[in-house]
Amino acid sequence: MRVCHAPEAVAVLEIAKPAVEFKGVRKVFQSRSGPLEVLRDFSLTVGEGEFLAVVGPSGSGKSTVLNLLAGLDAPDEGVITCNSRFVDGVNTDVGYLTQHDSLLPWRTVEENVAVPLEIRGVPIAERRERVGAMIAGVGLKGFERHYPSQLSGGMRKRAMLARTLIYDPATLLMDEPFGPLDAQLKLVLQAELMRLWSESRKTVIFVTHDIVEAITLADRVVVLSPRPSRVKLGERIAIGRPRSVHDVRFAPAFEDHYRRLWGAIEADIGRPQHDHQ
Amino acid sequence: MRVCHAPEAVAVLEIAKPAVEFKGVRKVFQSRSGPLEVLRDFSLTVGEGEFLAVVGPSGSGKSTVLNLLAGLDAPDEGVITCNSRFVDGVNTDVGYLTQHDSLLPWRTVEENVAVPLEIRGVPIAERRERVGAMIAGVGLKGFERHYPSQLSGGMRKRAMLARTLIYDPATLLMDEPFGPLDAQLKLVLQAELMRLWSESRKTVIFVTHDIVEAITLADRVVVLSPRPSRVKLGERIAIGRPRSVHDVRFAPAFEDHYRRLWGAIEADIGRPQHDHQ
Amino acid sequence: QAPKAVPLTIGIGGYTFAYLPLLAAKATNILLEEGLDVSLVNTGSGTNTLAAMLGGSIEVSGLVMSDVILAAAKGQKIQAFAPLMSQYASDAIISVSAAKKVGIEPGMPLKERMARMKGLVLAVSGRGSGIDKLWRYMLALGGLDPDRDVTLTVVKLDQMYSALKSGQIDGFNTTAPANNRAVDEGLAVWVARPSQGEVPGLENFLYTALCARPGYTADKADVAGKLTRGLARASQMLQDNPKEVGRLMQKEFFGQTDLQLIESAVVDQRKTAAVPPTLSQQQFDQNLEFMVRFGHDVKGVTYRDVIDPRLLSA
Amino acid sequence: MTTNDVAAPAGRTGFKPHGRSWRVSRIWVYRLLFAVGFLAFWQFASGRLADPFWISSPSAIFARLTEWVRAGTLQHNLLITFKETIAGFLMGATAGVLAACVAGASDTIRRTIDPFVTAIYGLPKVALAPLFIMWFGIGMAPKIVLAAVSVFFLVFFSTLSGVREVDRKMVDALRTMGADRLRIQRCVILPAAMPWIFTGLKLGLPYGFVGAVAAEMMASNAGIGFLTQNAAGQLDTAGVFAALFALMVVTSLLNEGLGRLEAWIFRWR
Amino acid sequence: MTTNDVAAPAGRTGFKPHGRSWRVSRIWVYRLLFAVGFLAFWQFASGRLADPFWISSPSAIFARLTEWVRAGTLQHNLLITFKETIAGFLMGATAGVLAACVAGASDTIRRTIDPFVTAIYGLPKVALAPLFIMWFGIGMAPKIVLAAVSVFFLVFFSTLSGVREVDRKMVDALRTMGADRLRIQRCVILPAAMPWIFTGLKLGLPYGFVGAVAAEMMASNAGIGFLTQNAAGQLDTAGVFAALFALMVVTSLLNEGLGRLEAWIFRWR
Ligand SMILES: Nc1ncnc2c1ncn2[C@@H]1O[C@H](COP(=O)(O)OP(=O)(O)OP(=O)(O)O)[C@@H](O)[C@H]1O
Ligand SMILES: Nc1ncnc2c1ncn2[C@@H]1O[C@H](COP(=O)(O)OP(=O)(O)OP(=O)(O)O)[C@@H](O)[C@H]1O
Ligand SMILES: [Mg+2]
Ligand SMILES: [Mg+2]
Repeated sequence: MRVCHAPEAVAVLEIAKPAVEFKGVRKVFQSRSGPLEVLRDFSLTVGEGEFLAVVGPSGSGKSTVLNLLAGLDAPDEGVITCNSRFVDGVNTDVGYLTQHDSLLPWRTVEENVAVPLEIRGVPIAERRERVGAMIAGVGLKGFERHYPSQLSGGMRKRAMLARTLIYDPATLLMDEPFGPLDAQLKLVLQAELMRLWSESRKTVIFVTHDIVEAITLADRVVVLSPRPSRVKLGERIAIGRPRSVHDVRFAPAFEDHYRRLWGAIEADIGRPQHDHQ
Repeated sequence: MRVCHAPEAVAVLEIAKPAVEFKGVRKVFQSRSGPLEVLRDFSLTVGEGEFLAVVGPSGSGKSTVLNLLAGLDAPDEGVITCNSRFVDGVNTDVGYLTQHDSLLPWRTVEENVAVPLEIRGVPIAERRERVGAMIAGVGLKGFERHYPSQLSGGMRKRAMLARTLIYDPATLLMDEPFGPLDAQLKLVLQAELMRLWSESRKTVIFVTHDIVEAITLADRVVVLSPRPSRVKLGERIAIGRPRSVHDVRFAPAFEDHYRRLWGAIEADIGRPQHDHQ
Repeated sequence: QAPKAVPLTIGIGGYTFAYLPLLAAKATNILLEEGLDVSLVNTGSGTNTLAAMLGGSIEVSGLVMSDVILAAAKGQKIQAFAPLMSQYASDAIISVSAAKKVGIEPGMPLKERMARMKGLVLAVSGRGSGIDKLWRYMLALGGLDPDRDVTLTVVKLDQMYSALKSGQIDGFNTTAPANNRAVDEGLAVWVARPSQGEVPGLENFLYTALCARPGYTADKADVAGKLTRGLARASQMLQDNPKEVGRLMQKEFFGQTDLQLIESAVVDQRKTAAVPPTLSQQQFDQNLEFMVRFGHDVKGVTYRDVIDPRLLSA
Repeated sequence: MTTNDVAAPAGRTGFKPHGRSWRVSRIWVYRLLFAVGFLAFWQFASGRLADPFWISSPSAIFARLTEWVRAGTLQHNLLITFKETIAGFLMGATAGVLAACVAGASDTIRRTIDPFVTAIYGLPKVALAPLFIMWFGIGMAPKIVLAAVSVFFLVFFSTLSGVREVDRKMVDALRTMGADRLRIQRCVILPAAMPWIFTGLKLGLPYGFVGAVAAEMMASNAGIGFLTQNAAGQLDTAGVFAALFALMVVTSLLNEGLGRLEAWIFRWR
Repeated sequence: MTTNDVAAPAGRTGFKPHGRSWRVSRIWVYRLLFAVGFLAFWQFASGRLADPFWISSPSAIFARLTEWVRAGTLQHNLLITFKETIAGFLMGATAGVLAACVAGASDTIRRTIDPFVTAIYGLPKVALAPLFIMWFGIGMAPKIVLAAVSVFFLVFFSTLSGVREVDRKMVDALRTMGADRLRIQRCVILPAAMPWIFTGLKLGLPYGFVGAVAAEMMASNAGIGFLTQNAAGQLDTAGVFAALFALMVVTSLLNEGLGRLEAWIFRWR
């Protein structure tokens, strides 16, 4: 394992039991303008129960990392393990809130949210109750019987959030779940997520473009470099828990974290645009 | 015109020539759980060349307002004018960057961006040149020949941005154009948008969830109330131009604006969830 | 000789012995010798042949006389100018097992045979078709009521043999060689043979003829004359040398059928060919009467309407 | 918005009170106008522009229909064809959807069998008449089979296309949730392929009738094909058209019904 | 990823070097196995399980084919049917797509004409044989027309469904940019309806052959339909199957070609 370039190597040592591991992963996409190398020698370890936030330039490969972990795509080189099993097919250990819309358009909100419970064969009464609670939790009460096409962009994302959380998987992958939400609602849902996480201590990988959000929620924030992507910075967040989503930004360490992360991102200015080989 | 509830009434008086006007607009959607009133007695005036930012809770009706103005949907009551014409069909005066993805999946990025020029019959040589420049402007150089399915979420949004800007319409409607972009790129594109706008002084209506972004870019920020939606606050931004996207947040008025806007948004906490009539 | 040959397309309703002299004339090259390069087009049914003629895509066709009369009754102008068959060349067969069941034996008189047909399933090509009429006519001879004593079921002409072979029907009547084949193969036995003149009232029946639009014989006297002559020669040859004609026909039209079968069928059916060629008023009346008897509204049709005998009298 | 009118200002009609029912009745007015115009032209042309022997005339056809209805002939024969077709349709459509789901589940299976299925689909069924008669006799069975076969292929190929067009993202979403093959079929693939299935059904139903009628023309004692065949044999064009007209009405009504069912199923749009 | 294999671990195969070509040849192996198995069973069954009179046998069919190829009969007749069908297919498909675009452009037009088009589509064409023959004669024309008609409806209804299924959002996006009807058709509706159009074409091509052959069976002196009819008239099952087999091969090959074209057009996936 080549850890020399990975600033989170230190962190790795502290982690007792890794839940997710990427080792030397390479991913190349083919396109009309030639192959595009997205990940090269990409390594990342996430401990069990760790809340990891991933930030990085647009198009750097964040969603690709999650897709690989979910087993929806296969790496060209390297191995990926999740909960001590190699990922080489669809990984049903994870709950994946994708960046794109994946609600079933012919099902109402409540029917969509109920899907994972149906799959698990949860009895209908319990299902109804849990679905109702979860929908209320993401602020969609009153929209249970709306179809996705009758929701706003933010509401659709919230319905997906409800569907992912109700599922209660060991590992949560979330790709910009709060992107299209207003500042106020974002805080509410961040708080809700924090509460759920601290109750169950799931492993969470959380992609976001909002550095404040990353610091607020995560145990560790990794910054991806531009393509071909690797972990450029691994920042362990030294803010104690429980945290309040409103007050994190006033924590003494916040300013430091923010500046370091921002610096890592900003350094990519003038990053190469031509990277087809 | 009932302006008594509209705090921007004062602002209206200052505006010489309104480019866009909503007067007493009502919009009700039908759904399985009954009618849903999204806009009620909604009035808004945007001056010619004004940069208006719209913020508001998720599901409050921001996208609905833009759809009505673009003529893609019809109000149940009230009138909408755009550049002195009633909107009662598709409004081809506007360039509309929608919240949802509307790229043509069978066209490459460059072919997608070229669509508006094709429609206008721009000669092929000029078209190619302008498309190339625009694609570079949004940082998609090297991806000209990629299909939308081969782009990341943020890259798709940027392609849409390029397509909307190249079109050069009198009025620009933008629904969260920078939502799925990293902080750094967001600044770059904000600066680019500012530059374009100050050159041409188009009328812009810009929906965002990012209050900082709203203050950075806009002449005026309106906050929508929860459903049924109306303009709750119209905040004229007292920061001089030209502005630098990096420095706006250090402008003396920034803090004030931010606090007032945040206050208006936060007041909606515990907003009604059940609003089917 | 070949370069002088006039091309001519003739429509027929199928490669069956209903057009025996025509098939013979073509197969024996008699028509070519007369200076006609004839090609036959199978339209599958009389209606289709009529349609092709009235639409103008063919000028001459072989038709069943009753179709011509029916068309005339409906205002279509078509005239027969040369006879093909002057026997009702549709012979009835029933399967061997059916014959055993009802006790029909070869030696029995026709009436007796018909009387024993009770309870059988017999194929017709359509209600009111020639086959239907023939069954009804013959069954009536045996004192049966066709609507109650037997089941007349519609089966497409070219599927009758298959239907019989697979046991779906007990019998059918049609032109050779399908019925000859069934008999030769031991599948079926004859129950009535109008072609051999054994059915009273149907002797010397003008069954099929070559037809064209009125005036054809005047406008294309040359071609029509050659045709008529050729057919007469072929009919004669059928009488004189049926085996040879059968051999040539097998080569030309029935390449996949047993030579023996075709030869014997030709021998069997040769008497049906119109020798000497006549299109008489009496033959017409017989046709008309046969149709009227089965309720066709053809009373207004006259001999002159449907028959142009000028080439024959010449 | 149920409209697909590209040019009309979007939506507005859809929001008017009673917009839909007015729209519906307007459509019926147009249809009536169209039908009346067509029939009037036909009646005019008959005897003037073309020989009624070939094209008959609406009045003659109507007379024949009345006669048949009085005598009960039409009802009797139509009902028989209807029963045969519906039985065939149900069998063929069910088999088509199921087979498409199976074939669509694996690219290998699909691509292996594709040329064979296409080849059989492209066989002129009339040419196989002897086989049909031998295997299925001359009763209702061959008609039902031919109707079923005609429906099967159209539904099969349409559904298969639908299954192939399903958005992978939705399938992937359910797979990560641990859904098995069957549930994905039921929850994603079938609903997503619904527009395709309906296209298949709407293509298949009329061809089911065509199949049944063709089989009736081959060998039968009753049914629309039998009526047609009889009328054709007697050069009775009015009879042929009357039988076909009755068939057309039934086909159109059933397809309209399918359209309604589709609209109801797609109420989520 | 060209796979639609729901169960296979997504993608991985697609990324292997030479994955595709290996995949392709594997498919051909399966197809060959399938064909050989089927023929072997047929050969075995013939004479043992069923009378060769009904089902003939692969060896007899092969013998007949060789004979025909030697004599040039097969090439001659196949070429004629092929020409007729291709001409009909091109006409029918073009007309179908265009008509669907027109009908799909307005909900009112579509819903007005829908029952009439369905009714005509559902007519058994055989019943109209006399009309076809009268109007179009007995040459190539009626075959081309019947092929075109058969193709037309399938392409029309498929394309129409596709046009109706087009994502409104893309249409709206282009409309706000000031695109006119024609450009929207060209840039959005046609590409979006492409999978539907291809389904229509793939459904239509074999039916074009069926139509041409049916017309040949009605009246002709050349073509596969003629061969079939001729053989059927002589109860020559091997001849019928030989003619149909040649037809099936051509149909399958052409449809395989259409599939390739489709894959090329959909390379953006
Ligand atoms: N199917 C594909 N074919 C070709 N290239 C692809 C494909 N999917 C993704 N890419 C490329 O891979 C790169 C990384 O994509 P990815 O979606 O992982 O980015 P991201 O980090 O999630 O970006 P964003 O923040 O914009 O969502 C992009 O440059 C994209 O163009
Ligand atoms: N077609 C529709 N049918 C029924 N309800 C609809 C429809 N479109 C939108 N709505 C409802 O209208 C409300 C406003 O939607 P809109 O998309 O305008 O919200 P928004 O302010 O853009 O929200 P977001 O920030 O989440 O995008 C939502 O509550 C949504 O449920
Ligand atoms: Mg992404
Ligand atoms: Mg919105």
